[in-house]
Parts: sequence; C-alpha cells; structure tokens
Amino acid sequence: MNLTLFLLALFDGIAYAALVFIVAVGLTLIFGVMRILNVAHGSLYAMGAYLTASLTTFVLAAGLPPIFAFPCMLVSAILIGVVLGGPLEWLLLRRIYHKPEVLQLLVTFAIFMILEDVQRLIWGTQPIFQSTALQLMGNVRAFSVNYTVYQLILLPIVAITLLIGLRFFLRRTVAGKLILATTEDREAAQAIGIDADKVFLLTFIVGAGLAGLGGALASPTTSILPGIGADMIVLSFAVVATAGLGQIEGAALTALLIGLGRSFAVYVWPETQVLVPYLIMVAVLLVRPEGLFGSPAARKI
Amino acid sequence: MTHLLETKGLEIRFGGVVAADNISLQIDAGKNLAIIGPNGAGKTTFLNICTGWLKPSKGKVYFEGRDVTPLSPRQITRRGVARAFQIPQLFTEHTALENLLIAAAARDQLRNPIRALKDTRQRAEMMNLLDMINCTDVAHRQVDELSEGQRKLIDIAVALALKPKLLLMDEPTSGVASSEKFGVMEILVRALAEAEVTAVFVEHDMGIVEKYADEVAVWNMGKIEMRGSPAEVLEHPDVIRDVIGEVV
Amino acid sequence: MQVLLTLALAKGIAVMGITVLLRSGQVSFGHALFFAIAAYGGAFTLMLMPGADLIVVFLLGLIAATLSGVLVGLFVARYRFIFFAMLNLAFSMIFWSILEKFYHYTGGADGMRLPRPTVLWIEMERGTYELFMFYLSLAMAVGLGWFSMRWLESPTGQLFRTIKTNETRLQYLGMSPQRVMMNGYVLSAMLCGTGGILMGLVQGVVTPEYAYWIRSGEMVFIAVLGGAGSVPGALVGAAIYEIVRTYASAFAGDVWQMVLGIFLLIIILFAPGGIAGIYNTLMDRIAGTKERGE
Amino acid sequence: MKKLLMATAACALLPLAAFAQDKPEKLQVGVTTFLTGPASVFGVPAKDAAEIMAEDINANGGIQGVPLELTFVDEGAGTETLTTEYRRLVENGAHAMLAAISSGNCKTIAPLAEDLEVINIMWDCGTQKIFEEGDYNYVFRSQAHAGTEMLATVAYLLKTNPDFETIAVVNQDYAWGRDSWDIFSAALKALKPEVEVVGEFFPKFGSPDFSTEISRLQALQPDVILSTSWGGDLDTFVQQASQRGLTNTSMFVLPLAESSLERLGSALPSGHIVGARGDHYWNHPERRDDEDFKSFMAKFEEKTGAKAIYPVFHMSQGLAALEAAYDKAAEANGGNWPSEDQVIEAFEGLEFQGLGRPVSLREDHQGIEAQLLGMSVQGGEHPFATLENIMIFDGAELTTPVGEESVAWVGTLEPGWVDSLTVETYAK
Repeated sequence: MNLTLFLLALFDGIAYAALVFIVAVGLTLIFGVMRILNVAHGSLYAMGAYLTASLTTFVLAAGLPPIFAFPCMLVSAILIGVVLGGPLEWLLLRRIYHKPEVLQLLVTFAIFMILEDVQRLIWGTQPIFQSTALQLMGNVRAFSVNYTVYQLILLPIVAITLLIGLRFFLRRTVAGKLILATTEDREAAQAIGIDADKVFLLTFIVGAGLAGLGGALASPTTSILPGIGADMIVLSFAVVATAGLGQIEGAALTALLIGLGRSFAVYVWPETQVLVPYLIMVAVLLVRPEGLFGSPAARKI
Repeated sequence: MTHLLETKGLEIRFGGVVAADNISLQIDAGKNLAIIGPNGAGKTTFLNICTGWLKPSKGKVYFEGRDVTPLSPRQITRRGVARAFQIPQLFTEHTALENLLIAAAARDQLRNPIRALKDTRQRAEMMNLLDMINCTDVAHRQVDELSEGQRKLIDIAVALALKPKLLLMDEPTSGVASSEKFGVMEILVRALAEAEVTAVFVEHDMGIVEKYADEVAVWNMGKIEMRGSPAEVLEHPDVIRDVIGEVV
Repeated sequence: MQVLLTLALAKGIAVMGITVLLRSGQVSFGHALFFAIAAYGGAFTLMLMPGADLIVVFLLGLIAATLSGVLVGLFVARYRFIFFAMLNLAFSMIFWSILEKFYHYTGGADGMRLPRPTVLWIEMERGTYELFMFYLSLAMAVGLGWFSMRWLESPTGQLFRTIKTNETRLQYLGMSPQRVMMNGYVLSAMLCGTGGILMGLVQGVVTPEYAYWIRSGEMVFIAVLGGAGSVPGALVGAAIYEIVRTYASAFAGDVWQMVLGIFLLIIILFAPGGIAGIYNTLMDRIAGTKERGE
Repeated sequence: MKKLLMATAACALLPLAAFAQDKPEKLQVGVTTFLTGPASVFGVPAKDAAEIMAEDINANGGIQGVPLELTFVDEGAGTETLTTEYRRLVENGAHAMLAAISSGNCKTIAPLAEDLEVINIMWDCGTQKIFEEGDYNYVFRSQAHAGTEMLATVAYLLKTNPDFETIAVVNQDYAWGRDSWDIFSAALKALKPEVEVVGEFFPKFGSPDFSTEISRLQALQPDVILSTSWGGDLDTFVQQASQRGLTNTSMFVLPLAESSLERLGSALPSGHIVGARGDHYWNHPERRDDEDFKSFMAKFEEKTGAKAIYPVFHMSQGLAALEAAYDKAAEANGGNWPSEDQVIEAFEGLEFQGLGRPVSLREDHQGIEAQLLGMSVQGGEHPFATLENIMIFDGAELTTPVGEESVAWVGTLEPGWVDSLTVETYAK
C-alpha cells in the first residue's frame, strides 16, 4: 500500500463520498424535520437520473450545444422536488403524521414499490447511458491514472457548495430557521406559531429535490437501469443513522467515511467492498448510540 | 447506628452553576421527612441523585451504610429504595391494576412464560393495595383515562408495590385539587404506615407538611439551612422570611 | 395451491416475530437476517450431513437463528426507534453481503439446495412430503401462535410491552430494559427462524435474497396488514399477502410491485388497524346491533 | 364392488391410449424470463422474439396442427414466486416449459421439473453444473454452457493476440461471474501457463460505479482485461473505462458484449474481443442471406426497434428444439399426436436449427452449439461497433465430454490444442 495507491484510493473515495453525500443529505433533512425515514428517497434518486438522461438526450437532439447537459440536471432536480415531492407530501404523508412511526415508514415503502414500477413503465428496462456532461469535462492525469474531471473535481465541489449552502440556508435564512426550529422541537415550534404543515411541505420538496439532484449528478457516471434506487437507499440509511438525527454536517462526515472506507476496501480486500458501509455504521453506533452528531434525548422526569 | 439513607458532601451542579454543595442529610427508618424550599434549588435533582438517575459531581450516597453512588436506578431500586414522581411515570397502555401487577412481577422476578399476569397470586395483594388507596373502582381502566390525582396515587402505589424500605416522593399532591389534597395525604400516610415504609417527600404546601411530616428539612440557598420538627421549623422567622413568605 | 398455503404459513410464523417485536413499540427492518440464518443453517446441515433427517435439519436451523438472535440482541437491545430499525437492517445487509460474496461456501447468488430430507427416517416422495410439510407448518403456526399470545400476556411479556410506554419506570421497578428487550428479541428471532427453516425445506433452495432488506420490509408490511400486534393477524396477513403477490405477478406480470404498493397504501390509509382492526370493528358492530336488537 | 369395476375399465382403456392420444386443443408452453430487474435486458427482447416465433409457427398451422400458446413468468419476482408460478402452470396442464435465464433458477427448476415430470428446456442459463452434477430425463438444454463459451473465448484470444503476458478479470460477483472465471483461468493456465494474473475484481452484481476498479486497473496496466459481465454492468464498465482511456492501454475480452453492442454505441472502440455465447450475431456471416433469418430480423427490428441479441437466438433454438421433437415424435407415432414419453424419446440425439447453425443434443441432453467471436470495429455504416475477423468454432470439440467435469477437463488440455480446432473465419 505505497503512497501512490494511498492517494489513488483517496481520490476515488472523495469522488464516491461526494455523490453519497448529495443523495443522503436530502434524506437527512427530511428525517430531521419530519422524523420520517423516506424509503422512497431511492426512487426519487433513480427518477432524477432517468429524467436527466432523457432531458439531455432531448436537448442534444434538438441541436443545442452539449453545455446544456448541466442545466438539464438542475431542471430535473427541481421537477422531481416540486412535481413529485410536493404531491407526495401534500396528498399522502400529510395524512399520516400523527400515525405510529411504523406506518409512516411503510407508507414510504409502498411509495418506493410503486415508483420502482413507474420508472420501468416510463423508461423501460434497457440500461440508459447519457454521459455528455462527463465527457465534456475530459480527464485529468494523476500517477499514470486518468480521472474524469467531472467525478474527481466537479462532484466534490458541488458537494461542498451544497454543504455550505445548506448550512447558510438553515442558519441564515428565515425559511431555514423555521426548518431548524421544527427539527429541534416540533411542539415548541408550533407553539410559537410556525405553520408546521408549510415547513414540512417545504422540507420535503427540498429533500426530494436533493435526491433528484443526486440522481441527476450521478446519471452521466453510470448506466441507469432498474434497481439503482434500492442500492442507493440502503446506503443513505447507513449515512443518516450513523450521522445522527437531521445532522447535515454529520451526513457529510459519514459520507466521507463510507466513501473512503469503500475505496480503500477495493485496494486492500475487494471482497469486503459491499460490507464496509454497514460495518462503519455498526462501529459508530457502538461508540455513539445516537450517531456521530446526535444528542441523546434526555427524558425529563 | 447506620442511617437508612445518608448523603455526604453532595454537590449538585447544573452545567456550570453549582446549585447546592456539601449536602449532608441523614434519614432514619420510621421518621417521614419533608423537604421544603424555593423552586429550582435542586430538590428534584437531589432525589434523582439518591436513586442513581444522575451522578453527583462530588459527594457520596449511602443506603443502609453501603455506598450506592455509582449504582444504576435499577440496582438501587432492588436494594429497597422506591421512587414516586412529580409527573406520574406509568405504563399508559395498561390498566391501573396491570401497572401494579407488573411492579409485583418485577419484584418477585416471575418467569413463567405461559401463565397470564392477571392470574398470578400477586393479584389479590395488588387489589388490596388499590383498595388501600381507594382506587378499586378504576382498577380496570387504562391509566391515561384517570384524573391527575388518581394517576399520582397509582404512581405511588406502583412504588409501594415493590415493598420498599424507603420511598422518595416528589410533591405527592401537586396537580391534585386543593380540596382533595388532604384526602390524598390521609390515604397516603395510612398506606405508608400499614406498609411500614419510611417516606421522604418534597412538598410546598405547608399545611400538608405540618400535618404529615415527622421532621422537616429546609433547603435554601444551596444548602440545608435547618432541620427539626414541623413546629420548630415552620414558626422560625428566617424560614418564614425566605421560604414561606408573610402569612397575610 | 397447497404449497402456496404452506409458504404462507411459514411466512406467517416469521411475521409473528415482527408482531411480537411491535408490541414493544420497536420496528426491526432486518429480521430477514434470522429467517435466512435458519434456512442456511438447514442447508449447511444437509451439505455437511447429507443423510440428516428433517428433525435434525429443523432443529439445527432453529438453534442457529435463536443463537444469532441472542448474539445480535446483546448489541441491538440497547437501541430504540430509528437506530434499532437501522441497526437490524445493517446486520441483515452484512449477512446478505457475506452470502453473496463468499460464493465458494454459500453458493453466492444462486444460493444452496435443500434436497428433500427423510422424515423420521422415512423416505418420502414429493406429494406426501409436501402434505407433511403443510401439516407441520400448520402445527407450528398454531403452536407458536398460542405460545406467543400466552407469552405476551405473561409477566415477562407484559414487562416487554412496557418498553413501548415507559422505560424509566421499568428501571425504577428494578428491571434492566436491555434484558427485558432481549426476552422479546430472542423470541422474535426464534419465530423468524422457524419461518425461515420451514420455507427453506418447502422451497428446496435458499438464496441470499432471503436476507435482503426488502424481504424484512415485506414482513413488517404483512405484520401491519394483519394488524400491528395481533398474532393471528400475522398468519391471516401472510396468507392474503402471498395470494395477492402470486396472482399479481401472474396476471399483472410486470407491475406486481406496484399492485402490492397500492394495496399497502390502501391498508395504511383506510384500515390502519389492519385485518385484526377490521375484524374487531365488525365484531363490535355485530355485538352492537345485537344489543340494540334485543 | 364399484371400485373394482372402475379399476378394470381403466385398465381396458390403457392400451388404446397409446394410439389415439387425443390431440390437445392448444400446445400450452410456459416460458420463464426476466421482465423486471437488471436481467430484463435479456428477458424482454427474448419475450418479444418468442411472441414473433409463436405467431410464425401458428401462421403455418402450429406444431403438428396444434396452435402454440405461450405463457410468460417473470423470473424477476424472485425464486419463491417463480417456483410457485412454475408449479401452477404445470398443474394447469402445461405440456412443456422453457426455463430459465438465471443459472440459479435453472438449478432450482431442473429438479422441480423432474419431480413434476414435465419437459423442461433450459433455453438460456449457462451453468455447466446441472448436467455435470446429476442426470435428468425431463430436462434438456438447447444451447451450450459456460465451459464451451469460455474455451472458445480463450481459443480466439490465443489466435488473435498470442503473446500477451498479463491479464486481469472484472467479473460480476455471482455464480456466472465466478464459474466463468474458474473455467477461463483453468483453460488459460493449461494452454498458456506463463501468463500472469495481475488482478481479480468481483464487484457487486448491479454495481453502478467501477471508477475505483478502473483506477486500480490503470495502475496495474494489464495487457488483457477479461469481463464476462453483461447488461447494465457491462455498459457501465466499458463506458467508464473508455472515458478514462483504459480501452486504449488494455485489450478487453468481453464474451457477452454482443448483447450490448448497439447500446454501447461509440463507447466500445475498435480492437476488442467480443463474444456472443454461441454463433449469435445479427449480421451472422453464414446466415445473414437466408430467407428465414432476414424475415425474422426485419420483424424483430420492426417490433422492438433494436437488433436481435443472443437471448433472442437462444429463444429461437429453444422453440426450434420443441417443434423438432414433436415433429420427430409424431412421425415415429404414424402421424398421430405423440404422448409425452414419445416426445422425450424423440429428444434423444435431436437435430434442430434456430437462427444460428444447426444444434444437436448429446445423450446427456446437453446442446452442441457453435461459438462465434469477433474483433470490434468502429466506423462502419452503423453508429455502433460491428465485428470483423469473425471466427466460428465447431461446438463439439469445445464442449466438455460427457461425464467429465468442465474445470478439471479444461485443465488437461495441451498448449497446441487450439491449433487443432475446426474454425471458419470471415473478414466481416
């Protein structure tokens, strides 16, 4: 494991961590505010990827220059958030907030099962590959290894800007403060007149949009085919539980941990690559039962 | 002679603020002690420390002469200290009788995986306990459907069901309508006497303290200012000035 | 059709494990772990001892599941709510990855075969074997169902249910919530294990898919469909689920997942009490009309 | 008394049954294929092909005058549902079954078919273990298995790139990925012992990202990279590899890439070895001018908008085997509708032809199928890679002899063996 291999593993780890963070942060946000673990987050990710691929192909076919592949990502992320996220919260999730936690979890599980089939009905079963955005940015060479600028540089930058942007949004803007207040203590927030319904709707749209963005950014790097939602959602679960309830920074650190853990596993013992995220989760929760940044909810007696 | 419960040099700290320090208190079997003093002075925290829920930054807690400071609430309870809470801590999806039966099952470590809880031989004993606190009519009602006073009594009964040597109570009559307060205390004292349980209770109502406490300790300005019989303590000018306020 | 019922019974027994766990207010999203451990336990028994009788295979599978219930329980019993759910998920996914990865031992994604064992050392051909397995599953479902319901009413069962409402008071009764949780957890692992080994014996093949998180989700779905907390509901729920799933995949070929998803939504939004809930309201209504009738 | 009467009456009728077997109203055949999940990449085109072929067969009178009715079962619903559904179809009177695509499902269904005593043709699964670990009288395979396919790939590699020194493998981590590498590496060790294996990667089945493996491979710089992956995994791997220039520094050997040629488009550059699990290629040099081939390809492209890939060829061989068996059995039964036992007898040494070269069944029911491989080339009149320097190997010499175990047999081959093979070579 000489220095070159160490750095190679580091680069790959960072690239993968950036993507995992972008997807998981949406789930963390929703979970922090609404205490709902949105199993359908994986489907929103997959549909973000599918939508971006279709939009990009359509835009390029219409003769627009390849640079338009990037705005397509933003458009599909917003579409997923508003067109899919909004109604899901407004029509379905709103009716179950006071129901026991297991029922909320199962509603999102049902939505996941439905959306998985919807994807197949719309986009079929053939793998789709639309990597114009990735090819546009070309490669960069490090230690006799070619990396794509898109994965090694763009994705980490987007992840970091997203992290800082979200922190700024949550701590500086009014809407952000409302979300933070509701995350902290829903009853207290409602007591001082925060309209929880509006905050939930806003959070879910932003969360779903982030899942869509994750899918959009991932679409040029991989073939999009049925099943990518299920894998990504289990990984996001690991990130959310390890980071702690609604902890944005926690999600960033955990995503990094999982990304690096996974890429080092490929270099050291490839067999354990799939195991790494879950081993990290178990190890962290062994040491800190409420997750890295979670605070134990002391029971007032 | 060893005291039932003794604390030595306890320091109670809220974050950076030292609420009380060098608290040394002795409680002997058979003598009910009332603790009075302004709110927020750390009385409830004191009870939490004695029962192991919180750990003191300094000082020791002894029960029957043995150091119990590091022990968990579970271990201290097993040694014979029971607790009743300011906010009743009950099993809300169970009935009043079931709450008591569960306490009895815990006390006697019932293991049989087949025999139903309601058919155990402790049932008669628990019905008797309910009778003592005259809540028999609500025996089969879920506890969260009961009045605040009834829930308080059931909370205390659950502690009594453990047949403890010492019962620590946090404002037993708070939340109970003032007209019922004395009724509740009558029932409570009779139940305690019958069960031969020594009680320590935090209380604000001086009428209750005067009538039902064998001894009174005044908790003020972070230390135990005075301790004595209700008569001595309640007439003392400092206590009237700091704690009770002018009787208009 | 009879095999379909046997499979429904096996899955129903496993779902009983989830139902028992729900009574403590905790949801596990990884109990397919014990389902798979029992099934693979059986498969390994038959691989290492080819002539092993059904009873040996069944018991060893069950012991494997119960033991792993104790081991995982020791770690997981401390956690609650989302962390409990996710940690169970993590353990099941670790086992799933091991099953997929160590191909040369576990047969990887193709899984392992469970050739038909002798029953009480009598060689059986397919028809009688499937009939026997139906009656064995039925007996296990009734027996374990009765035991679980009695256990939930027993002192240990009632203490287990107090975890849902007030763990603080539980500690102030001199009980350790972890140990109380362990009782219920090991019982649920044993129940899921029973379901797993029965399913393995009937299917004749076990695949890592037994331990995938979607199967754990499916079990929670059935527990809620049957009526959260109702042990008989678990069996009825499993039967209905298997029938809907088989015919959905037969007739609605490529949208069977959507059919199940919509079915689940309807249950949660309009009949949150599940089948047991519907049954109770029906009974009350009949009792109600009877009273008014007199 | 009544029971006795019924028993004797039944016996009396028995001998007659052999002759005037009543011709069924429909020949019901169940076909298991993937309609959901990653493998639907093969399952859906195969289903479309089966529907076209069934129409053609029924257009000219069906099989021995009986119309063919296909019922499809989704292997994507999981082994449990698949076996339940398979049983239900057989119990409802299916005459024969075409199952399955996944090796795992074939391993489950083979003993089940034997139990249910129903004719089962394994039309696409490649695991060689089924017939090597047990013998069946109701189960047949209308195509080659992994042993034949891997041997053909090694032979083509040694013929076109004889002096490579290092090789790495990136196979999907499930039975197919593992078994195919066991056979390929055993054959390579026997035929070219001095080759060094520098890296073995088995990423998760359905893995969406290979960037870490690709970085590792670029650091290792192997001469040859083998990958028996297929569908989404293969597309992702090749696209990510070509994006980062790995396809310029190493020769890729992709035994299943024929099924991804169209989707890969320009991502698969020239100079890489492409296999097709048999002599299956939409531009098959020996068959592209035959009438039946051209008409089917036109119909298929019109219905699906894509070129036919190897599962389509395998489906054609499966249905052709069924039709040939019934025809042969009917002929032996004096033109009358044959009983199931007669059909099974007809399968012995059966000869049939799908869209590739004729295929024959050995006595262990294993299909002997020719193997086609070629070198990818861009710049033709299609927007995707086509094949040149195509070689078609005869199937018999490559298939593990009856009773032998593939990995063991392959290990006994001598380095000169490759030159002894009968091969037809075509420029394009």
